[in-house]
Amino acid sequence: MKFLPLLMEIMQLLLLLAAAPLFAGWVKMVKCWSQGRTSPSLLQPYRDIAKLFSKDVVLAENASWIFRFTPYIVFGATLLAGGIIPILSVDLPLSATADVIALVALFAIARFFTALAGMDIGTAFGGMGSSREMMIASLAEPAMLMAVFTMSLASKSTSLSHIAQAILQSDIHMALRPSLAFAFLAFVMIAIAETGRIPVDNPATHLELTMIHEAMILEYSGRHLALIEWAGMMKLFLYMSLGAAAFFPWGIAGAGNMAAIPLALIYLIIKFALAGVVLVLIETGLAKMRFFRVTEFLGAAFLLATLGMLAHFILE
Amino acid sequence: MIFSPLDLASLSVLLFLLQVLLAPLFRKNERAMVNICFSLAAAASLLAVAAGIWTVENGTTEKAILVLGLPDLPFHLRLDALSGFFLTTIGLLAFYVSVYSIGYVRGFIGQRPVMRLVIFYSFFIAGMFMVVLADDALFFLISWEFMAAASYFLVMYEDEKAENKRAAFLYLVIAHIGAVAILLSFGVMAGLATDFRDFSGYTFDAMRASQFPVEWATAAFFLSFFGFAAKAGIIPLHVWLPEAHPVAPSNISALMSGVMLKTAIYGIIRVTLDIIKVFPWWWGAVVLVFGLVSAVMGVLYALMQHDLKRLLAYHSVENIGIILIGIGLSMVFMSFQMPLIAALALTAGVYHTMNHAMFKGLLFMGAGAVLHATHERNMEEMGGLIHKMPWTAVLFLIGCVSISALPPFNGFVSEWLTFQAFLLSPSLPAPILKLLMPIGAAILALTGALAAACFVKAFGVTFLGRWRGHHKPKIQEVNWPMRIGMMMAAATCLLLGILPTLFIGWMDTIPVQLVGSTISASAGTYGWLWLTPVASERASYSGITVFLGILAVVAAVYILLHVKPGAIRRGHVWDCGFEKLTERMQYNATSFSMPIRRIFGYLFNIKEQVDLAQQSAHSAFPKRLNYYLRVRDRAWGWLYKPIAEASFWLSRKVGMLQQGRIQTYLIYSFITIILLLVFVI
Amino acid sequence: MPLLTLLVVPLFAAVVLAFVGDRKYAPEINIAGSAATFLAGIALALDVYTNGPMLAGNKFFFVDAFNVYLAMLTSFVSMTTAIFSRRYMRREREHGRVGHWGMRFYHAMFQLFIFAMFLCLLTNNIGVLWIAMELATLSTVLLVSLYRTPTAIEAAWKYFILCGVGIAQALFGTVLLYFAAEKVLGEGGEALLWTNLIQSSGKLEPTILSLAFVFLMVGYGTKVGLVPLHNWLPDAHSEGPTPISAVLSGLLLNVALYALVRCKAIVDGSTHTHYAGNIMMGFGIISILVAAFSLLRQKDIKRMFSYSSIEHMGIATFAFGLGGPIATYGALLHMLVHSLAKSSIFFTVGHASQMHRTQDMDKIKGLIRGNPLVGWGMMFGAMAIVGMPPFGIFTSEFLILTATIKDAPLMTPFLLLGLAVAFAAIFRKVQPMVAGEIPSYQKSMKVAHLPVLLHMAIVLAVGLYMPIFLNQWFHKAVQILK
Amino acid sequence: MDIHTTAQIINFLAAMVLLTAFGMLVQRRIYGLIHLFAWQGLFLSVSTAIVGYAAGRHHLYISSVLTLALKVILLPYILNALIHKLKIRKEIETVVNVPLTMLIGIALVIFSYSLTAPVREMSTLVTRSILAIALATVMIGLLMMITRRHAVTQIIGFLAMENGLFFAATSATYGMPLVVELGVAIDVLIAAFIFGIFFFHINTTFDSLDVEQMARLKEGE
Repeated sequence: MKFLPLLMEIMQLLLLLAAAPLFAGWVKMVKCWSQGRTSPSLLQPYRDIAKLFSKDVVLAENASWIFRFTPYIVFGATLLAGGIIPILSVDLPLSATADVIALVALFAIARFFTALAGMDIGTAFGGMGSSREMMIASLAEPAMLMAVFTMSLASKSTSLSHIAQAILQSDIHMALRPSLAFAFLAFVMIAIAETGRIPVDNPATHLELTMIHEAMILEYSGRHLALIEWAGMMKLFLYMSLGAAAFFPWGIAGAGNMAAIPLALIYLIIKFALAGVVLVLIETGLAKMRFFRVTEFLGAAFLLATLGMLAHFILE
Repeated sequence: MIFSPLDLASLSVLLFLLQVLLAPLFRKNERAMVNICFSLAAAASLLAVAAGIWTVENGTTEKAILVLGLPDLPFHLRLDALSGFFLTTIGLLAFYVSVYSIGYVRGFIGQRPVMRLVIFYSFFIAGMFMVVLADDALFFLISWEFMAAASYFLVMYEDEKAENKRAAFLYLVIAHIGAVAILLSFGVMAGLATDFRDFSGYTFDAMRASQFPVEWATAAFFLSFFGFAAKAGIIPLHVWLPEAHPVAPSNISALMSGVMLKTAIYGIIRVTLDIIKVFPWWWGAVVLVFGLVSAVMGVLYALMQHDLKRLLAYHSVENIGIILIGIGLSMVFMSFQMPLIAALALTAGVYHTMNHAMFKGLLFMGAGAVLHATHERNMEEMGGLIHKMPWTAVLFLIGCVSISALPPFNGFVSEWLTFQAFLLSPSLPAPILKLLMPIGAAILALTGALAAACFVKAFGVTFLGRWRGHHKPKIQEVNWPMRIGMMMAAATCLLLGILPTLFIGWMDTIPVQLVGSTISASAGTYGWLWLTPVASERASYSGITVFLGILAVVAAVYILLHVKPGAIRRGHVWDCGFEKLTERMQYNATSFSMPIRRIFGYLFNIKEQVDLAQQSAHSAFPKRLNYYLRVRDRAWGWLYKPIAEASFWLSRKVGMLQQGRIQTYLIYSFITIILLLVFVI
Repeated sequence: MPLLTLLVVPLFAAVVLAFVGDRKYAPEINIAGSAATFLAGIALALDVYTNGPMLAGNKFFFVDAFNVYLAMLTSFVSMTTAIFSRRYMRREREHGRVGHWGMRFYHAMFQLFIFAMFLCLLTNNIGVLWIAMELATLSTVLLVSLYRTPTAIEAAWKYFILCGVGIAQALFGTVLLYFAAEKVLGEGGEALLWTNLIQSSGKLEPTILSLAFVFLMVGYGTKVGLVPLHNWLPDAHSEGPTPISAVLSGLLLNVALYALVRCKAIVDGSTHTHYAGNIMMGFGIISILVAAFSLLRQKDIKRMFSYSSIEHMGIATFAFGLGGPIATYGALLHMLVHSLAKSSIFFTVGHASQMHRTQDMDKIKGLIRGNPLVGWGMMFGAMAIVGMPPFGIFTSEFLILTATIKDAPLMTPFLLLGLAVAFAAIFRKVQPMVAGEIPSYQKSMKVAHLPVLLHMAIVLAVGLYMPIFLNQWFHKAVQILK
Repeated sequence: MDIHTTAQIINFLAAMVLLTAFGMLVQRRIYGLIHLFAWQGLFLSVSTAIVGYAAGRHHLYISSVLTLALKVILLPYILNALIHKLKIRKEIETVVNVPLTMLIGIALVIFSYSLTAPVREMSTLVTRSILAIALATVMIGLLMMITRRHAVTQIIGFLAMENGLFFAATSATYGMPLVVELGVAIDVLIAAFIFGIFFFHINTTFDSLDVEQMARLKEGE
């Protein structure tokens, strides 16, 4: 195996690990500004994680190994996903490991085990969280697939690197396809649902009746909680870069030119800064919706993706 | 070579049939009977597996003619790649289940005669082998019904229970009606093949040789599809399945759901892609639609269940649907002369056949283990078994992950391949298909996600949390043979998940023989590590990398975090400051599936009522609250009840004919004569 | 001269038994007689198998592939029935349902009945055929009323009157046949010989023959038990002693159908149309449907299985009517396997109803636990009768159905409906009887194993491996009936 | 005598047979029935004899004698004896009213005539027209069995049918082979004994010979 791509891979993974909390911090910061509050520093997430790592673990009395190992599995699956999505460069040894569909499935593993962990402690909350989480996921899945389908229509491929490459190599018209626009909108809505942001879920709340993701991990503490939180941030980051790779791949280094990396980094920072702002705008603009409204939300996403697909066949 | 694969297969069938002589020898010592007979069964299954693997590997086609049957229509045997594959699938699961049964059937000794179970078990497997080996209509149907009858007796095994009787009866009736439909379809084809001059038309070879006019071929196809659908439990012919699987002994449910349903898949492939070969695209569309409906409805019904085995049974409906999706796709592509994509879809379908056999077998064995340990099928009573039965828990979990189509296990690979086939649908010439196919893909995605939800529920409610039941039985881990059987199945699930390229390379003789193309050439281009169905830049997946990747990260992180020993304290769960959190407050199966029930409620026939018994001082705080929920299959009210009522109504009317007065009877003869005479003139 | 033995032995046995009466060893004599008959039957079969069809007693007797297997079947089933009735009738005697005269009468008439059927099968003269058929009816009428209960007498009376009327029509048909034949063959016995008729059937007057066939159809159809002429059949079967039900279902119906088919061959030869065939198909399909739906509402076990006999006779009639090599082959096979399976079912039914002292199916339970032979026997018998492989009936129905699709596709839905309903109806009742715990009132008793085992074994064997000689005969018969 | 007069006589007898048949159809009194039956048998045997003489089929004499013995003497005697034994002298009523029955009877005659018309054309026998009468008799016998509800009358109807058949067998065709006719006669004899036994059984179990009571075995509720 060539040395360069391997290096790229490692860099990318490190970047992921390092930048995910930063991005989370940035989002939080922008949010505070938008709500006119003084924000914690950008580095606050690092501090939280560090603090959690240093704490002891308290397990519920009948928690089984599932509960204990879920954080590692979640973390592992998310990190592996990070090795597949082209963040800096399309030329990654791992990129062939999974196409978009398999990538989504990687997140599904994480979700599956989180949900199990929620059931493991045997409280009402855990079960409630798992049940709701799985429901939302099941509704998000078809929309996601439809979006992927539409993406792949343009670039005859479902492997992210190739999608990105296809868009990079083609002229600007490719990016302006109506189908891709629809698909992108759908993707954003799905990403919001998957990463548990407002209006679907509110990561900041611990209000019993509204929380979903938090309900599942309610019993976690210490390093377990740290891993889960970290993985969550990585997931958010990855969805952002997934969108970036699939719809705005500009700046991502093509195959084998090391030189493009710094440029790619700069692009990345700009993209994510903007992404954060957009995310905050959405979150502050919308209110957390009632649970059974999520159906409509995700239905809309599915509709958009389908429209994109139709648009491809009809308009392009 | 002394032995040919067909000899091996026949030998194994013979061994199974001979059990009927062997078992009675140990009537006195039932334990010995169980050990010996099931060990023999395991050995015989391995023979079949060997024959199957061998055949598929070389893509050979072997024929033989027995002396049995009608002198003009002796039984024909044929072992080609397709038969070989199903032989392997059935044999493999039969092997695991036989090992498992050694332990499982022990539980019956002393309670009820075991001999019946042993004998019909062997007949059942023999019947399935014969079905895939048969090469003429007569022998096929004989084996088909033989299999059905054997499994009927197995469902009837605990024959004093009303539910068993009901289920068995329903099962047999539907199976038989299906069989008659298949018979008719063979009749049509045989008739066209030789115009009934003699018996030669009944051999599949004669049917293969002849070209059918499209309207007759359509009739034949729909008859046989109906028949096989009845066996495969495709909606709306699925109703027998959730009745029969739960009440049968678990090793039997494992076989029935794991492989018996697959014989129907075999039949569909055999009739469409092998015998009829040329057909309009909308046949494939029909199969596809039925597949989609069964898949999504199956999983939704499964979500509503709280009987563990019933839940699994409905998942069989779902997975059969997924298999049919693959086959339907390949039929569509085939009819448009796109052999490569057809091969991809067919591979996906067949691959999923093998996968489903493995993980569904594993899951039913697991359910059997639970049943064996707790004597409880109702999940609402269970919980926390992971502490009491750690082995079973792990193995069952593997099954759950596989069936939920999560990498790196096998379920994901086949579904992923199906998705790839879907993604290639834009290349179809028919525009309507172009627009509709993606919807199908979306439905498949929904199915997969719901399945995951359902198995979070199944595993979570059964094994996690705390025991919900009022009485606390003495639960212990099951015996070793059962564990070993499950372990082997689980290992197969993993291997099929992480080494897809090898498997596809092995089975590529099937698409070669049936659709005249193969994907293994392209699938293996990147080397065995990467699965690239069509082209590497199109899509790729590497199960083993996912597996090792996750494993590596988990290991690394775990070690990193445990360099300095961090103490783990056990503490009470947070009860929101409201004391005495009881087991009954946990989420259970019903509450877990509530959101989905709410969303898809209109698909079921739901009766739900809440009554606040014993009002206390304040109406907001009732002392107790009774919640009653009944979720019914709509198929009953819409299809089966009307049919039953109609036939009873008719029989009442017919009964009027015979009302006892002899004069009336004489009038009948009188009128008959007059009418006939008039008819003559 | 096996042929003569075949006829003489039963007659002789009848006389002997009439004198022996209710002695202890009467059943054994009965068995011995039937056994001798059976040996004669085998001898005859071998004879015919080696030397081909034969005419005897200056053309009075005629044996060819068609009737030889029926003769062999008849001799076999009568033997097994005799074996079965030994234990069974003894039981009845102990229960006091039959008196001393009853026993005498039973044995004598049983043998007379067998004789009548052999006469039917072996004679070459269609007039004698008719006489023998009437004799068979008359000899069984009083057996049906053996128990002297009101219902039994009613059943016998209906049997007597309806079959009498029917058979009278058949005689009229025969007369018409003669009327047509004597112009061609000259008056006298020659004109009634089947062999002559079939040879010169081409010259016979079609209009008369088609007229004759109507009467023959109604006449023999009544004995075959075709709807709407069937009403005597369930009553007679359910009220008579079980061995008689067994031979009625297993043999008499076959013989009647045999007579009908012989006549059809002549008529076809003359008319050269499918007219006779159509009539038979019509009767067949109606019988199947009506019987199937009547099956659904049965409570009495023997009644239910007699309806299933109607259904199966309908199938065979339909197949003969359909014609064509495969359908006819199937029909011949069907006659064989149905009679074996049905009589063995009646054996088990007899034991079951004796064990419970009732024929009400809701009261019969737990047979497998109570008496495995009876339980499994009934289970497998039912499976065979509804056409589950690997039993022979499946093979015949397979051939018939597939042939139907080709020649009369429009009939298949009805055929299918009938078969499906019959299947469900029979299993709905049989399953609860064989399954479950033993009820308190069930008495264990000694049962006759041999008949059931033999019959089921043969039905199974035929399903899996058809003997060469049978196959050859069937093919020959197909040629004859073409 | 020449062929024409024979034909005349035979046709006349045939007419008488038919007449008696109608008579039985409407005769209410049981004795009257038996007498009519005897008369019918007489006509039958006479015509048989004449046919035998005219056509020179001498075995027909035997059958005519048989008929005489059986249908004119023995059966009526048995019936009488039974009626005495079972003490049933009272007059018995028909189910369907007389005119209607008559009309149906007429219709049957017409029907059987039209039915046998083609056969008549083909036949060369002088007695060919008998066939229609015979068929009519058979049908009327059946009709009688349908309309009557008394066991004895049903049996008489049955025997009347038998007469019609015999008529066809002997007269319409110049006689069936003897063996057949003997067989038929024997069967009728056995039948006679059997219904004799039956009368006793029925009478003892249902203490009347009304067949209406025998309607327990049925399907429809």
